[in-house]
Order: sequence, then structure tokens, then C-alpha cells
Amino acid sequence: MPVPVSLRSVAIGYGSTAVVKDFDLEIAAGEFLVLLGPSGCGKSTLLNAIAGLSDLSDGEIWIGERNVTWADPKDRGIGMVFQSYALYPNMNVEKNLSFGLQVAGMAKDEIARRVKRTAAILQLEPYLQRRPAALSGGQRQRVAIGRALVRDVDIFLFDEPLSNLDAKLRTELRVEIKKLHQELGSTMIYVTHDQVEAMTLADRIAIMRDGVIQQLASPREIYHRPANLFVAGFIGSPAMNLVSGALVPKAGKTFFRSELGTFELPQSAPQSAEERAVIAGLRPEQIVLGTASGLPGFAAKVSVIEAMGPDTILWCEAESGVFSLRMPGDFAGAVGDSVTLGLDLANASYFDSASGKRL
Amino acid sequence: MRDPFPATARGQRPQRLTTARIGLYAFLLIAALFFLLPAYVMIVTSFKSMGEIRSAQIFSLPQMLDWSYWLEAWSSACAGVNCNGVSVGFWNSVKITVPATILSVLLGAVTGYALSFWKPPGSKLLFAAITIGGFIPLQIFLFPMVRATAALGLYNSLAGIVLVHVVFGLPLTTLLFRNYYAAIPVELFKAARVDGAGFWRIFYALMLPLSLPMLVVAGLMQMTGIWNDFLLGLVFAGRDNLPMTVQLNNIVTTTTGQREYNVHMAATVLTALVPLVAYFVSGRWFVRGITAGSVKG
Amino acid sequence: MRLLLPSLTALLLVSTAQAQDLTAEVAHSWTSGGEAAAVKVISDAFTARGGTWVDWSVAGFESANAAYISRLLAGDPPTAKTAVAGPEVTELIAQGLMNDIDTAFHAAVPDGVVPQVVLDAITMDGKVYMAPTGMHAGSWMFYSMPVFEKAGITEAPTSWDEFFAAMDKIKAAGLVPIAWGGQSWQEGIVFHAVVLSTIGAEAFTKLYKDSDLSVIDTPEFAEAVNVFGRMRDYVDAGAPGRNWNDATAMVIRDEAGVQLLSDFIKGEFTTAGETPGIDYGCALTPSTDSLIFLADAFTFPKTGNADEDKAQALLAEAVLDPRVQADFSALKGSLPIRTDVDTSGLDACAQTAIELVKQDKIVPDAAMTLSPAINGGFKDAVGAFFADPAMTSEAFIEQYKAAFANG
Amino acid sequence: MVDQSGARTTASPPGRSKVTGRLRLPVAAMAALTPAWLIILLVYLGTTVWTVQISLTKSRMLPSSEFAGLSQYQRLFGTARWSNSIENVLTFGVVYVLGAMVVGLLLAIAIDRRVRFESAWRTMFLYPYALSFIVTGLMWQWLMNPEIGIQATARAAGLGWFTFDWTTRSDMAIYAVALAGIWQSAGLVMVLMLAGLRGIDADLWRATRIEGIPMWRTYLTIVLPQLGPSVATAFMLLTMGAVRTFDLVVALTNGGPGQSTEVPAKFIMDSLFARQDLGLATAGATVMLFTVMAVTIPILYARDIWTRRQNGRL
Repeated sequence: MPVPVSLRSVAIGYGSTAVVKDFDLEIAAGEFLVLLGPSGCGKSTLLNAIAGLSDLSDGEIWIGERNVTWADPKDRGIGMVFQSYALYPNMNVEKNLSFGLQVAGMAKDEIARRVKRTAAILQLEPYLQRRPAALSGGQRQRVAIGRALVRDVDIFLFDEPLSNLDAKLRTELRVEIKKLHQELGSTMIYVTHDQVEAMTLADRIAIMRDGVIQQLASPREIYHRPANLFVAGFIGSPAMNLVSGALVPKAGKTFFRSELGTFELPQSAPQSAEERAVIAGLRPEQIVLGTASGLPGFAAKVSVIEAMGPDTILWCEAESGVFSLRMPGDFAGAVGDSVTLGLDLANASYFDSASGKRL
Repeated sequence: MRDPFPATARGQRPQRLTTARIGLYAFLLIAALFFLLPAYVMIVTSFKSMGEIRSAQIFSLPQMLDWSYWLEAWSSACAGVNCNGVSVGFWNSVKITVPATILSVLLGAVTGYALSFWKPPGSKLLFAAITIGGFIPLQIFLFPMVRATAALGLYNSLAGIVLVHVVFGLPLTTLLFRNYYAAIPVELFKAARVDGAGFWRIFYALMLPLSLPMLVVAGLMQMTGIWNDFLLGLVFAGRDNLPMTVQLNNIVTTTTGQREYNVHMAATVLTALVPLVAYFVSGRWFVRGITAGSVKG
Repeated sequence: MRLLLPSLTALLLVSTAQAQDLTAEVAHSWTSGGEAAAVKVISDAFTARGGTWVDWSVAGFESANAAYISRLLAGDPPTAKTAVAGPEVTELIAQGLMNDIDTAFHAAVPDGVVPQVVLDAITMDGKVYMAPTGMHAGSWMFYSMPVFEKAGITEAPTSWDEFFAAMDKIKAAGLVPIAWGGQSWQEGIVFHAVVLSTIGAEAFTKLYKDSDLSVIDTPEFAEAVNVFGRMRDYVDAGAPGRNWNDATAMVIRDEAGVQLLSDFIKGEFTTAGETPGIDYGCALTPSTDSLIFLADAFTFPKTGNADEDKAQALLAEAVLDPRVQADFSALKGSLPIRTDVDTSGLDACAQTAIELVKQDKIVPDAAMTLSPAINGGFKDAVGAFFADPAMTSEAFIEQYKAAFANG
Repeated sequence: MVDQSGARTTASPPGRSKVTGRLRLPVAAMAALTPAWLIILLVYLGTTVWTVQISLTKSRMLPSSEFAGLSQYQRLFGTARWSNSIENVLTFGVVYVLGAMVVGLLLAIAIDRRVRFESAWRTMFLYPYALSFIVTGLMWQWLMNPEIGIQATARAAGLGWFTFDWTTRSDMAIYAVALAGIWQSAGLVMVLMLAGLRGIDADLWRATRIEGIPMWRTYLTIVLPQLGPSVATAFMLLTMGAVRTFDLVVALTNGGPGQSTEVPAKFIMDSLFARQDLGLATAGATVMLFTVMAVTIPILYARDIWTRRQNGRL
């Protein structure tokens, strides 16, 4: 049974330093929520608090209908997967999976049944008698997930579970976790600093910085409509191209003036009645090559070409800085080519220069 | 030791016995000499007759392998009117050392575990106090401890001397285990808590099995200390439980009379035999235990 | 079975012969060969009187004291404990921790057979608290006859000038002049013997019994310091830290000329099969006509057990028995405390001492008159002075005096 | 700061109370620490209080309650032996701790150079640790005795110039004690250091080899700093031993020649039992205790801050 989780005015601090202050977050039943942010932003601290592994200095945590603020971890109906796997080195896989059930005093045959089922889901049958030291990284992480799975918990907590794996395994396990969520429908809270994981897994992403949520929204929204400069810069690879300039009203229209020139903004872009300093953010795919597109353009020179396979990242140097463009995989060009870049100002994001907030 | 370069490698193999290598072994040899010399002297002396000891060099080999001084030291050397050698104290030492070592190691493990992972209020203060306790000379404790054990009715008893050893072993064992547990990832502890295990469950199902190397280290160190103790055994154990070291003292520290160095040396080696054997047998574990654990200060 | 049977019979005998069990747990530090044999004389006498002797021996005075005082504090003292008759016991008596043996003492010892100085030492508030086993005399000089012969010394030196002249001869003969035990307690004994030789018995008593510090400022005391300091030139390199019996062994092996110490070292010569007057000689330290004596005694803690009180009285009776006194002294190398015992069995050296005792030419050792703390201070000062030739006599005297003040 | 998508969704439910105090106390952990607390409070603290209190009385052989003010401290500092003891234990401590660390480290490095028969070497260096300080002292007393020990043997072998008579020289005896101590303890340090060395990333060694950094420099500037935790543990254990030093001195030199190897623990023991001067002994103990605290507490505090900074949190 998926249950909602609710953090209400939560504050967490060690001594006099507050890591998280007055934090509110509602996680719907069955939702996959990702807490994303740079290290030290408080996301792991928050996860530990939800798990009951660190104490709150203020506020409440509700899971389902229960206030669990002071409940023991075991009474919260949670399972947790750690970055370091945290498998019990002295127990084999089977014991690792069954330990929590044994603690709970479950009947032996029920334990065996559950371990069997979990092992089947995660394809761990061949390894049940092995110690963690004899497992590969991917297998270890599967056991760690299994340890949560076996206990039939309502809520899964993931603390950067894939960080210690190589790229290929990471992708594989990511898909597995996604599938698991689709099958179980459990509430999952997932902490990571990897935006690809966040984008691919999350129903909603909470982007955090210094203990404060910068934006809480669907991956699509966060990518296309970042709430502020921090989110804009943090999400997307390569990062958004930022152009400082100003919105200038003129004859009922709004123009974007910058070192690259002054361009008229379409109606879909923010309008302004007075001149104000802004920063325009353009995703690499929002800058196009050539003038044929009819977009306002400027001259630049190709400095680096990164062929990624499916697409190619083009780094171009203009007078006012470096711009990145996403090109198709079969892009043919050479370093040193002179090009004209076009800006898709209609779909760009605009942020207030002073506050960094989206307009 | 595996050769990193397979013999099939082409070309002239570089000379392996370089000057540095020779120097290294020379250093080890000199060090070994320094470390073995005292034991050598003690052992050869235990086979020499008194005349030989008086006349010959201390480093010279005995004229013959005479075990009689060992026998005398073990079973008939006199201390006062009792001529029973050090053997009488042997079982007393065992009776004191075994429970005291086990209890103090367990107490240190539990304390270190609680201080490392649970950190209840006052933990830091407690740890600081325990650390400082490690610096206090034992002699200061004698009078108050005598009063305390007498009040508990444990003075002059096996339980009393075991208690005293556990009390004085606390700083060392706690320090060792706290450092050991500091090196264990805290996630492991968190995972066990999420799995629903409580304080004791995590301790005996997870931490204790994981601390096997440190149990060996702390056990050996405590065993050595307790076995070698003289003063506490003398004061607290009571006449019926005097450890071997007290007999040794009685035999060796005679204030008057002829000193039978051969018997003394044999008695000394006999008394030191248990910890020595323990180190020879489990020295590998000792090194491994420290390697596994106390790396994190 | 072989062991069980006699002890069973013994048990039966005791329980039938006596209504109460007179068991005495006796604490002592006499663990070496001669000492243990001497203790056995007392334990046999005690057993013969129907008591049961339980031996609690700990080698080393310090360790023995640690264990003993602990048991006193814990309220579980042994029945009896050996000690030097002096302040270390008087404090315990003053604190009311000791039983007196006044009745037993006077029943066993007729008036006038124990020297007054000894009687003073074992009596407090008019009651006798200790049963002395014997006394040791310091201020002795033992010498190797062969070494003297080899160095061309015919007579034992009787003045310090003669002494140092003799030492020079031994040195010239390529031998070690003084077999020196470089531990502060031994050096303390030697120093006090030298002090006695220069300041005389009267001043000695004034200084160490009445704490009259003016004695220290006399030229005679300075002379003692001077004589003592000169001895540094006649000891070998291995002296520091040397045990007294290792030093004695040097004399026995005729490697060294003399050893200055108490009479207890005689046991070493006896054990080595040497005969006084042939292999080795004994004399008082040069310029000395008195003995510094130290009385060993049994003391009796209050145990709160009536049977043990009786055992204490029985033990005191055994210790004070003239026969026991004589036998004990012969083995221990000490002198009987009673002047009425048959001492004909004792050796030539002891006879000299007994004569001095009879003439009352004895002064109590500082350990019998001054607190252990003060005596400790003496040892510290003497040890430091002998070990460090650079230390001036003035600095030494200063530190020596401070021992009185700080003690 | 929260954007338009509405994180601040729900209002606080009615009757929501502020969190006050810690409610989730780890009761079992506190119970488990009870023995340690009892030992600390009753024995360690109790003894400390008792010691300080007795040091203010006129106690001689037995504890007395007769108040004496600070006169015992006056006596203490008027006693040449006490100041000698302090001086000696400092010299000894520095030489012993540093010596054992250096010897132990060198042995560990040597063994870590992939030598043959590693466990045999290790056993040879570690076995003294199984012996008590008393035995250690006895053995070295023989070896360092100029008349029968190493010096005599060397001279008998024709090396007339050879001198090794530390125990008999006031200026060298304390180093003799330190030497014996190093002999006993260097093996333990070796094991600790070996543990540290084995924990060092092998890639680091490869890196220094490729960069051609000489071995000694690698040890000095790269390896040594990484041994911090091992060094800290060894330092702690050795210092505890050094401050408590008693048996070794008694067995080896018994404080002599003169007072050149007297140490505070021996001063206390002698005062307690041989000199029956409880007041003076407790005064000495008090001074020692507070000195140790004055040195230890700042170190512990600094270490705590350091680790906190390392972990970025608790």
C-alpha cells in the first residue's frame, strides 16, 4: 500500500549550525520523488531524518496517517538503500536479506518465501550463499535493494544508490529501479547528485541548495522552465547558455539587448514595460546553426567538436563568450569554421539579474 | 611474494640484490640481534650452573643442557618457607586472567560500540574521562579500591581481583574498540537500524562478528597486561589466589640470601611463557587485527 | 592419599587436644634461604605449642607493606606481621589498630634481660606491643683475608686514615677496594656508620633520636661527609644499582677487599662455606666503638577475633623463648634481643657484637627513631650525593637537613 | 524561494505541537554505558576526589582527616626527588615515545619492503611486548651492567674502547631506561605502523615511482602524513605508558644512580608504602593528575574539532 510522506516545518541541525530549516515537503502516495542537489545541500540529511536515523530539532514527519517524528526507523515502514551498499559483511546474501525479518520475529517459512521471491525479482538466486565480499558491485547493490524489498515496506529510501557503480551498470540498474517502481507502485524517495538519474527516474524532482528547495516539479518542467538561475545551471548537460542583457520596451514591443545585439522578443517570451536587467538562458538545442532558421543571429567560430554518438556538441566562441550547441550525430564540420548562430528567443528562459528568479 | 615480472620477459633481468636490498636485510638483522639478545641471555643463563654464571661470560653457551633449574623454578624453588616454585600460581593466574580478559574486552567492546554509533548524551564527556583515566598511575587507586572492594565484600577474592582488572582495563579496551568502530562505515549501522535491529541485536549480530580482529588484539593486550600484573594481584587477590607473578617476585626479589640466577631466569621465562606462546600462536591475527581496525585514529 | 592422611591426623589431634583453633596467619618478607630457615624456627616453636602457622610471605618490604596496609584498611589484617620496631608501627598503635602483648611479654621475659633502648622501642604508653625477634647491627666491615694478604695489609684498619691507606694498597694490587652496593638504602647504612664513627654515640643519639639538628653543623659531621665522599674513589664501575649480595660475592670471590654493611651479609659468607677469621674477617667500621642496631619484631594487628588474640599471645611467647631467640639469630645472622640466652653457638663476629650489647654500647638506627619519610629523605640525599661527585658537601648537607624538615 | 509549482501545499494540521527536547533517547545505549559511567564516576572520579582530599590532610601511613592545608604540597615541592622525578619522566617520555615511534616505524617500513620471512621478523620484533616491564628491566640490567654485560663481553673480545655503562652513570641512566622501554614497545608500534602502511593506496606508490621521487622522500613527505591515525594511536598508548612508568624503573635501576631515574609513579608508590607518607603521595598524585588533565583535555578537544571539520559534521 503506497502511503504519502509529509515533512512539516522540519529543521535539522548539528549543534548551532542548521542544515535544514523550516522545510516543508509533501510526497504523494506512490510517487517517485528525487532529491537532487550538489553535495552538502542537505538532501542526505533529510533522507536520514525521514528514515529516523537523525533527529529533528523542530517540525514533524508524517508517514501516511501517522506522525513518525520520534518513531524508531523500524516502525516507519521504510526500507533504505545506501550508496556504500552497507551489506553486513559477516552474513551471506540470504542472511542479509532475512536479517530484518528475523529481527521482526517473522515465521521461518514466511521468511524463506519472501527471500525466495525477492531473490527471484532481483535475479539473486545464484548468489544466496555468497558473502558480500564475493559479489560484484552491481550484485551488491541488488542485494541492498533486496533488503528493502524483502520487508514489504511502504516507502523506499535511496541514498545515492548508484554512485559507486560504473556507467553501464548504473544505466542498467536505473532501469531496474524504474521498473521496480512501476511494478510495486511504492512511494520512493531517491537522493542523488546525478541529474540523469533524477530526470529519468523521478515523477517529481526537488532541487535543493543549502537546505532549501529551489524547485519542485516534474523533470520536464524543471528542464524546460527552471525556476531560477541555480536550477538552470544545475540541470542540463552541457549547461544552459547564459546571456546577460536587458529587456527594453520600445513601441509596445519588448527587445532583448545584449552584447550580441538587440533582438525583438516574440509574444511568448516575457514582456516588460520598463527596462530591466535580465539573463537569458538558452539550452544548447535552443541555439541553432545558420541563419536559415530566421532566428536572430551572430557570428562565431567553432572551437571544439564533441561527437557523442547520437548527437554532437559544438562549442563555438563568439566575442562575448562560449556557446554550446546540440547538433545531430552526423554533423559534419571542422574546428575553425566560421558560423552564424541563431538564438531561439521564443523558447528561452529569462531570469531577473538581481534575484536570479525566472521571469 | 610473487614476482611482478614474469620470467618470460625479454631482455636482461635487472640485478635484484641491490645495495639497498642488502642494506635492508642488514638493518633487519641488526634489529633482530637487538631484540633477541636479552632473551638469549636469559635462556642460556637458565641452563648454567651458579659457578658457571659467576665465572663465565653472560653470552657464552651453557656447558650442558641442564633442565634441573627449570624443574626447580617450576616446582621447588623456595619463597619463604614455601618451596613450590612458580607452579602454584599458574592456575591462579589462569583463573584471574581468563575471566578478567573476557569481561574487560566485552566491556570495552560494548562501551566503544555505544560511544561510536549511539552517542547518547554525555558520550564525549565519558570518552574524555576514560581517556584521561588511561594516564593515571595505578598506585593511586590502591587505597580507595581496597576500601571499595572491601565494602563490596570482594576484597581478597577472585571476583575482587577480576573486577579490579576490568576497571583498570577500561581505558585501553574502550580506546581500541572506539577507534576500530570509527573505521566501520556508519551506513552499516544505519542499515541495521532500518532493518529494525536494536542496540543489543546490532551489537551481537553485526558488530561483534565484525570486531573479531579487534577482539583478538584487545584480548591479547589485556591478557598480557593482566597476566604480567603483580601489584594488583598481590593486593587484591587474597592469599589463596595469588598470581604467578607474585611467586616469581618472591623467588626473584629476595632481599637477603644467595641469588640463584639460573633458577630466577628459568622462573622468569616460565612466568612469561603464557603470553609469549599466545603471541607466537596468534601474532598473525594480532597484526591482522590491528591492520583491519585501528588505522583510523 | 599419602598427603591426606597425615594432615587428617593432624587435624584430629588439634581438634581433640585443643578446644579452640589457634591459627596465626603470619605476614613477613623473610623469603631467602637463611631467613626462611630462621622463620621456620619460630613457626616450629609455634606449632609445637599447639598453634597452626599460615605463612603469608611477600618478598620485598615495599610490596609486603602494600599488601599488608591494604588488608589493614580492608579490615582483614593477618594475625601478625614482622616490622622494624619503630615509628612505622607506632602510628598503627596510636590509631588503635594494634593489640598489645604486654601480659605475654612479661610472662615470657624476666625484667632486665632486654636492653632498655630496645624496650623503649617496643613499648608505647607503658605497654609492650611488639615481640622482637632479634637485632641487626650496622656499622660492620667485612673483609677478604686473601685480598688483604695479597695487598700486604696485616691488620684490619681501625681509623679512616688506615682504612684509605689500605684501600690504596688494594687498588695498587689491581683489585676492587670496596665492594659497593650502589643502592641508596645500602649507601644510607654505610653513611650512618661513618657518621657514628666521626660524631660518636652520644651525638648520634642526639641527632637521630632527639632530632637535634645542631649536630649536623658540627665539623665532625662534615668530616663524615668527607670520608663518605672519598669512598667514591675506591668503588668499581659496576657499583651503581648493585645488589648487596652481589657485592658480598665480590668479597667471597676475593675480587674486592671490604664490604661495609650490616651483619646480615654474614649469611652469604656462611652459605659460601667461608669461615670467619680464615676466609674473611669482620670488624666494626674504623674509629667506631658502638653498634647501630635495628630490632626486628612481630607486631599484632587487632583482628576482632578472640581466637586470634590468643594465637597472638602464643606466637609472642614462641618468639621470645630463649632457645628460639638463639636459634633464630644463628640462622638469620642477627643478635638475640635477650641478654640471657646461650650465645655460645654464634660465630666470632657475633660474639664481638654481643659483648658490645652487654656493655650497652649500642645506638638505635634512625629507622627505629625517625619516621619512614625522614629516613627516605636521608636515603635520597645520600644516594644522590654518592652518585654525583660534582655535588658539594654543602649542597648535600642542605638536602640531608631538609629530610628532617620535610619528613 | 519555492517556485510556482506549489511545494507549500498543505497548511499545518491543527494541534501540531512544537518539538521540544529529545524524546528518542537511546535507552539501551545509555544502559550499556552504565558500567563505564559507574567505573568513571565511582572509581576514577571517586579516587580523584579522595586523592585531592587526602592531600590536604596530615595523613601519614593511614588516611587521616586532620586538615593540613597546602602543607603537603609545600613539602612536595620542597623535595628534591619530586622535581627530579618530573624532570626524569619528561626526558624519559620524550626519548621513549619518540624512540619507540622511530624504531617501530623503521621496522615497519623495512618489513613492508616485501622482505622474505616477514612473519618471522615480525614475531622477533613483537615478542618483547608479551613480556612485562619487570622482566624487561631485569634482562637489560644484566646486559647494561658494565662488569658482566655487553661492555665486558666486548672488552674481553679485544674491543677495549667499547663502553656501554649507561645504567651506572647518572647522566645516562634515564636513557638506559628509555632504551629498555623502546625494546619492549617498538614491536607494538611496528604493528600499528605496518597497519597504516598497508592501508596506503597502492596507486600512490605507482605514482611516485613514475615521477621518480626517491623512496626516502616518498616516506617522509607522502607516506608519513598519511599514517596520522596510526601515529596517533601509537602516541596515545606510549604516552599513557610513559606517564605511568614504574615497573621498568624499579626493575632496571630502582631510581638510581642517585635519583637520576626516579619517576613520579615511583615517588608515589614509595611514599605510599615504603615511606608511609600518604599525604605526600596523594599530593604528588594530585599534581600528576591535573598535569595530565591540563595536557590531555586540550588535545582531545582539538582532535574533536579536527574530526568534526574532517567529517563536515558531527
